Amino acid sequence: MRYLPHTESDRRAMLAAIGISDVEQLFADVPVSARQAASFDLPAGQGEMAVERAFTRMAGKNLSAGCAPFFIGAGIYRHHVPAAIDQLLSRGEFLTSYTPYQPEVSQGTLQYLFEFQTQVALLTGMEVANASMYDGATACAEAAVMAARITKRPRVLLSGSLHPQYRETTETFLKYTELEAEALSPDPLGMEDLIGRIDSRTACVVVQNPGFFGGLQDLRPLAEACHADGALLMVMVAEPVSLGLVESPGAMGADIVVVEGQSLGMGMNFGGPGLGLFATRDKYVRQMPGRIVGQTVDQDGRRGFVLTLSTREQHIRREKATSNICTNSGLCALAFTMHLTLLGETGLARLAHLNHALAVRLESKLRAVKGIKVLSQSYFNEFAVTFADDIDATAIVEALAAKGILAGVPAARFFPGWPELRPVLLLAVTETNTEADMDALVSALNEVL
Amino acid sequence: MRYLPHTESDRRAMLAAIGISDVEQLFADVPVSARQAASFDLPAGQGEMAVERAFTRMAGKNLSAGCAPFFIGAGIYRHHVPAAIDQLLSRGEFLTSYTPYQPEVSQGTLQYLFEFQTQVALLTGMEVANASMYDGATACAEAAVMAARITKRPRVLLSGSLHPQYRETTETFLKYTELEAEALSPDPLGMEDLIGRIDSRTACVVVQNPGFFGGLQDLRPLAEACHADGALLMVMVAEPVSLGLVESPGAMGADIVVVEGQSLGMGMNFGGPGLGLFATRDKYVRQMPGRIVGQTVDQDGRRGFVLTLSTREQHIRREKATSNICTNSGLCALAFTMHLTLLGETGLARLAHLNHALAVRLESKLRAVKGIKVLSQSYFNEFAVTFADDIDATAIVEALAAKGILAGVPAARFFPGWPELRPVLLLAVTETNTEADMDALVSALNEVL
Amino acid sequence: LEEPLIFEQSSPGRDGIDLPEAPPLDLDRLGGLARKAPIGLPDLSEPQMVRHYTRLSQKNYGIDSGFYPLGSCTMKHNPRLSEKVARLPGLADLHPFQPQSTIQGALEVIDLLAFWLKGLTGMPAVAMSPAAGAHGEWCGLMAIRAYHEDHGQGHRRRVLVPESAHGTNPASAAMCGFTVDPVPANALGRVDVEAFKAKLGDDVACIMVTNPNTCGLFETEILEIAKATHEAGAFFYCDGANYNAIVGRVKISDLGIDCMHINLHKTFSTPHGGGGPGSGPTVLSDKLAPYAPLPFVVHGQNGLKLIEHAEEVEGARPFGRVKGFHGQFGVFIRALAYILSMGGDGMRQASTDAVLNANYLLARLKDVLTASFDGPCMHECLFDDRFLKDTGVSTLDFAKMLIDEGFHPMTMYFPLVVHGALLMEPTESETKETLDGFIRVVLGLAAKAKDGQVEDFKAAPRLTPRRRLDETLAARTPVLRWKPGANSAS
Amino acid sequence: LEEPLIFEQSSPGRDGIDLPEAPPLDLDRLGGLARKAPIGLPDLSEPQMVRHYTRLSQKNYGIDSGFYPLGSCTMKHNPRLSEKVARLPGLADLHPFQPQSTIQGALEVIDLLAFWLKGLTGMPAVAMSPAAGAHGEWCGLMAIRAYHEDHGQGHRRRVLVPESAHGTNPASAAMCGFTVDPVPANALGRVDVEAFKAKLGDDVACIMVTNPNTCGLFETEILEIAKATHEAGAFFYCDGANYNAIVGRVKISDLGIDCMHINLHKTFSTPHGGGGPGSGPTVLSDKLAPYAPLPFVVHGQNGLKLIEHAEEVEGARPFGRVKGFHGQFGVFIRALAYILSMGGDGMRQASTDAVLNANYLLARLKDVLTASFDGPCMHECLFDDRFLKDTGVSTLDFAKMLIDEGFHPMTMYFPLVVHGALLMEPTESETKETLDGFIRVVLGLAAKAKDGQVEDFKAAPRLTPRRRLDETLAARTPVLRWKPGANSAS
Repeated sequence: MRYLPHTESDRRAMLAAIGISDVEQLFADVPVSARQAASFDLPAGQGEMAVERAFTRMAGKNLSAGCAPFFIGAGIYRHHVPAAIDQLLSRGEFLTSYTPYQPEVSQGTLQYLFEFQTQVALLTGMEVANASMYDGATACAEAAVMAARITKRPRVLLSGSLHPQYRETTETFLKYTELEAEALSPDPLGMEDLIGRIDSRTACVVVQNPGFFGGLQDLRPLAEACHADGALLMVMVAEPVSLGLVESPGAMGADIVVVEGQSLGMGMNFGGPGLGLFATRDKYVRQMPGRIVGQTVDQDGRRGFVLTLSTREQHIRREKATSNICTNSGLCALAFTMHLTLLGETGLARLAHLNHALAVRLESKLRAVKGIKVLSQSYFNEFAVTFADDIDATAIVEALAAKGILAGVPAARFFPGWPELRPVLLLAVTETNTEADMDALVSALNEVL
Repeated sequence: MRYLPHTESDRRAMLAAIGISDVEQLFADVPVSARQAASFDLPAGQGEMAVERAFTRMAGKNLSAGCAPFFIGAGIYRHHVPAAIDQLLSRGEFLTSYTPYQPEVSQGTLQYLFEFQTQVALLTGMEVANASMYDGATACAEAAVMAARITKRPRVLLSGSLHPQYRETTETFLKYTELEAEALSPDPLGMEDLIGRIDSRTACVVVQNPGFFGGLQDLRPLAEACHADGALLMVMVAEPVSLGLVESPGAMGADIVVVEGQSLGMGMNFGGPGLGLFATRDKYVRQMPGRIVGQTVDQDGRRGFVLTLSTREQHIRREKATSNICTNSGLCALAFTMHLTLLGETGLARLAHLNHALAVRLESKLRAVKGIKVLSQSYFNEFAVTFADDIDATAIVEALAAKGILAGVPAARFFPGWPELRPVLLLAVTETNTEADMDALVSALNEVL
Repeated sequence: LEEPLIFEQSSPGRDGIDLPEAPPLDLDRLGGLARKAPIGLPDLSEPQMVRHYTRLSQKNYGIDSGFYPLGSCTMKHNPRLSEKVARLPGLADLHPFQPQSTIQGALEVIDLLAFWLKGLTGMPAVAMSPAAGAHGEWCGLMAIRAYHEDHGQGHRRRVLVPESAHGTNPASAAMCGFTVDPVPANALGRVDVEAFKAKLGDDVACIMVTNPNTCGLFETEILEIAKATHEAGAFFYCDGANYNAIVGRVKISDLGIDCMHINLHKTFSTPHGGGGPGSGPTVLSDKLAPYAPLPFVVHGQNGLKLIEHAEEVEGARPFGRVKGFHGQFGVFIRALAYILSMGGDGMRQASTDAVLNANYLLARLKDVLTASFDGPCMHECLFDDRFLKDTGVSTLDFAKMLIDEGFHPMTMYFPLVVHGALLMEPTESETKETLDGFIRVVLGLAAKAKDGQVEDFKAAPRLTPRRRLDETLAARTPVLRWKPGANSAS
Repeated sequence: LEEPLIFEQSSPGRDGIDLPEAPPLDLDRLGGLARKAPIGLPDLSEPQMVRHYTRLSQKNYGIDSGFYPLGSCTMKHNPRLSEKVARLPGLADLHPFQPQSTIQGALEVIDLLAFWLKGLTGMPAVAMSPAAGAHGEWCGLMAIRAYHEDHGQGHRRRVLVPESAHGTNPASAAMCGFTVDPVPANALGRVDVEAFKAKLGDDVACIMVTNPNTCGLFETEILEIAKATHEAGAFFYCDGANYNAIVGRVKISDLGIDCMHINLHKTFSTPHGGGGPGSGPTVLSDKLAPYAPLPFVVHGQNGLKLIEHAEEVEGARPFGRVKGFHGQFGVFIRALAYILSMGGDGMRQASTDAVLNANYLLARLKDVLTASFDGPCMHECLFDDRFLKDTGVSTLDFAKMLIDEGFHPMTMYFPLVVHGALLMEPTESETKETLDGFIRVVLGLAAKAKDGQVEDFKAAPRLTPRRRLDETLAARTPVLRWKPGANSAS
């Protein structure tokens, strides 16, 4: 077996050194009734060729995004990932290293995480960021818990602009705690009144910008209202590329910002792994969950980096820890920071501009399609449209998939109990969309409508 | 431009340091008449996405081997390359390094080449090998020249078993020298009489084993005849996997062995780059072309490796050099040695066994097809078949390609002037061929015959 | 070689990526929210970026660099085949919200991995979506709580946790509204069963046991523990961090366990990547299965079906959703590639070799280092610092000295049940020759420590890009990001 | 860290690859030639293999590791996009002998690259198949010889080659049956035109000039040279090794050149890979074009057509075939990816920046190091060892000292026309900051040498995996392979 180096003679020599004759003796502590290997009925191992064939076969059953005009977003965005990223990320020293607990042999990981933290703080307009969370959804939930801890208030108000799966994750996190989640209805038109619901029990208001239905919102009035009432404003960003063009949550008064970072560096991977970015104000840093890297000096006085502020963490605080998180998303954070390093200030602005301009272009093309109405007044690279009331967007999407076009996500997928959302469709556009893609979509829509 | 780091302000600062105002002044030595940049009419640069799309489009116009039952060989063999090889080979320290002229910072390259040389010597049954040549064809030509140099005789006898493109390359190399190439006719049945043609002007006899038409030959009588007459026996191996099962040329008395190494580690790449392996007896080492790595010690007495015996090389001997070769195929040699390291003695024997057994299996299946006759009496993983006299194997191959089957190479592709070879087809089988592939071939042949 | 921060390598206007021309910017659709100030990101070219991350990587140590006998986290060979298949466009370039007809192969990956996890553990169900071990732990506890709530046992809020547990165990319990009640260990390094039984009661929701435990020992009385737990109406949660020791040999279901998370990145060899991403699927007993979180895959009439809402399946009572989208798909592929490569037979050999290697280390080292418990151990072996007594050398010093010898240090000061712990997990990937080299060095260092060469230890490591770093300074004066002019390089 | 040879890591029976079961071995078809004795190859597992090559790589220095100002060979950034597209299965997994209808895209790659090479050089034809620069050189000379033979000028066997030429130039000429007649340089580092003209005669087949030449200088009188050559009935061969200096700015056809090889791995940035593979397409004038070797691609009625036999094309008089199959296709893809990325505009900027960088180095260093010729230089700048006079420090010592500072040494002792040459080619990939850092170190070392710290230089390098190696021993007692028991590790 190619991953197992021992030969039988190695094994015999080692058993002799241990002073036993049969390896089974090492498993003497296992209850006899649980030592029935014979009860396993599992296939035997296979060589690379066979395993590759198995995956190629499974891959062949999917319609991959590269083989279709593609307009799906709703929290996962298809961006072009430069080739250098994956090749550098695959270096064994990154790929096969552990959490950087031994800083002397982990300065690579620690330095890129320090750079990552800085980029995240800059992007979000905040003062400090951690070394990443599992994904945007769990980061969102952890942020809500953190806000409650800071304000010592129990009520978390979730905007209808929030991605429904982030909402559900947050609700689940709070389910058996002393905190309460209160979620507003889905809000494709951006009409909800959050300010009116803030009260003295409100720990935080959680909004997403751009919203789940695409809309952009000036958060300053909301931030003021939160702060006036002693609550925190927590902003979720599902598409970090938007931050190259849109005012940062920090600049609009957010207290905690979390981002799903998948858009940069990683590809879609069927939605996982993701990358949670987490940023806040300096004053809340000791309440922040997750790992943090800090700068220090070594024995010879040279700048170096270490994991720090671990007094918040589960291995020291145990049940009093601010969260149970033990891993971050190191490799995804590396992909993100590499992509952002390549883009830089100049490139991110250009990429964001390009995304927005192409979305505007698709919108204008769709306005010419009979039977479609654009719902979003403002947006970055994703917007909601609606068909006539009696039309099921899910059926439209299925019909287009049959034509080889991946045409967006029907809102009903997330809100089965909301009949008024049945005709609503979310469409995303990125730099990967060509003019030909858009024309194919428009012409297919004209056919099926 | 992403590969060019200078900003305009960098350029201005550098011009100022040089003491000029316009970069054009640096090109003052170029004749004015040749400074007409305007006469270029070439497309502008493109981003990664656009370049990737261009290649994806071109790739889409090919039928790649992975998408078809595949039986083509004739010097390039489709073997499964383990994933670790390409990923390690892509490490920048291997990929972006130069020829190891500075041994202190090139021990990686030098050590793997030393290991490679040892593997090649072992595989071929010879005493010493060099650090690789461009490919099997040029290695074959260089070996012929080397034999003439050693024997001080002009005549090179090329067997009909030799790959026709190796023969042509060798003839070209000798074309304007004082040496003569004498090539025998293509020999699908292994009937040629080489021994009878050896004379006192013969520098070497060049044979291929397995031969171009697949046949295996006991080279001992030929080696004896050569040596009796003062000529050298030079053996070409086009499929190194065969050496896991077949007696090595060295064991049969060869004086120089060259191998096309593409089969291990590299994939097909439309036939290039290849990898020439070159091995000989110790006594001829100073006549051997190409780079050689040798063991030595460093200043502190530790084992290390350097390029050595460079007194044979062009940068010292200039027109008296044994060849003009300045590069080897470093990265291809790395791929080859990595694959062979993974295989080892055990794995290479198994792989060779599997190849041969599958070829025997296809042969037995083809024997049941009406209108096909197997020509090869013996073979490793490739054999020749013939259709009826009036059938054009090229037409059969085209017809099968239209059915999505890549069915082998018609001999006529190489020997357009030999009508008796029109119905002959070469078929190769490797570990990548499944039972289903073979059955698809057989059933398609039954349809078109 | 020093490598500056990216912020110190910027020249504004440099391109690292060339983008196509965009149509003119139309601000109408931005709702007046166009960004006004620059962000402050550095501009680098592609050659700079490639060199930066190459150099950073060279300051790291991975399994590929050398022996990594960490302990408490399995650091074994990460196959490159897994990396290759995870990048097949037909698997990598898929969106989680494509119509289900276009992602049947992706659902098959999830379903096939679930088949293996169930087959190996003997458990009837598995929740696939947790993103990491601790997340899976919490997922299991949430299912337990949901079960109790659903059965009028909402008052069961106490969780029994051995003292040697990973810190995530109590933290996860707290996140479910549970209180933690520690259970002491006995002299053999196992759960003190009598003390444990005494703590059972009708307010106990579950026990959380790591098995093999954090001392590298199999809980010999596990069946007794399970029986008492079940009789008390509680569930048996097992922390699966050490599953590598028994995978393919022992079925979890045969141990009376109701629920266990599996770290795919440990047992099934997906890369740790400097701290993630991981994946922590959680196997569940029949009782707990209906409470598994959304989403999950079922076999439907038209192939596989991804269930995203409870209403779609009769009898499903999911406790909620634990993360966005459908789980760590990229990690699933890698784990499944490993599993298909190893097969049932290979996995059994792997756990056997892992345990053999650990016992070999134990046998060869225990006369010089002080073994905390008698063997046999499972996949890791535990020493404490008695052998360093009066030498002036600490566990930390000893570990740092190994770095200069080319080895990654073992886990230090964990578990807490022994003093100055050195926990070593060689894994099944290592050759006898590598272990012998390590043993030679460790014995040599022990002799050196006893020989009074304490200064050498205090100065270690010497050959690393950085020597010992001042962690106190870092925590006392946190510098958590670069700021212009504030982070000098030396 | 020491890394043993693979032969020292073997344990017979270890697997690095798992193969499917084979049917029983049938010896009938082996012609009695089954191998009898074992080969002697070592058996390693996959984890060992991955670690072995990772560790070996860590003993290497590449462009990705740091500044590599080699000179005489262009070591610029190798884009990773090129690596990615070269691995597309539709390009990589193709056999050269597939039916032509199934490889139209592959032929398009070759044809499109040829289009660019012709467009950039202004030349009407290009022979694509040479495998490297020297191979392309020989290919060009073969075409020249074939032309002369074909035109009753077979007696033209003398080739004029400047003294500063690369060693491959005379070697290639010799392989075509030519004799080499050296041409001296003038005080300005260029061809001495009068001496050159004096050597012309009706037995001269061609001249071989490197331009820019090996001193990094443009041959200012190149038009005069070309004119005289043509008037003498000879051809003008240009060694294109230094094409990087003028690509996108100067058309070769405007210089009167008949024939030039192009090192794709230099000018078009395909990886050097520790010594290859390279690729050396050779552009040809109208006169030489019919003599281009087989195979080549033409535009046919049913798309692109690969010509493998002379008879297929009227007027073709190929001098033969230079290698197996159809050229360095894998290298073609990478070069084309670079070319499409840069475009005509990017290439012009690249050569401009390459020359700017070299002149910046020259300007900043020439007051301390001794510049061999006045500027402006082209893409590389040349110094000699006069500045080290009486210091006891040699060019070699100086270069080795740079290694410990994190730089790859420049080319030393070449070209031979100056004493103790130091030839530096910074390339266009490097930032001003990197050049400034290099300049600071070089000036510091020069001061140190003049300050008499010669011992430091003699002991350099100190920080490398190996220090200076005994090349004399290697050549005097050649140990060219491992043998059991014969190659001790220290």
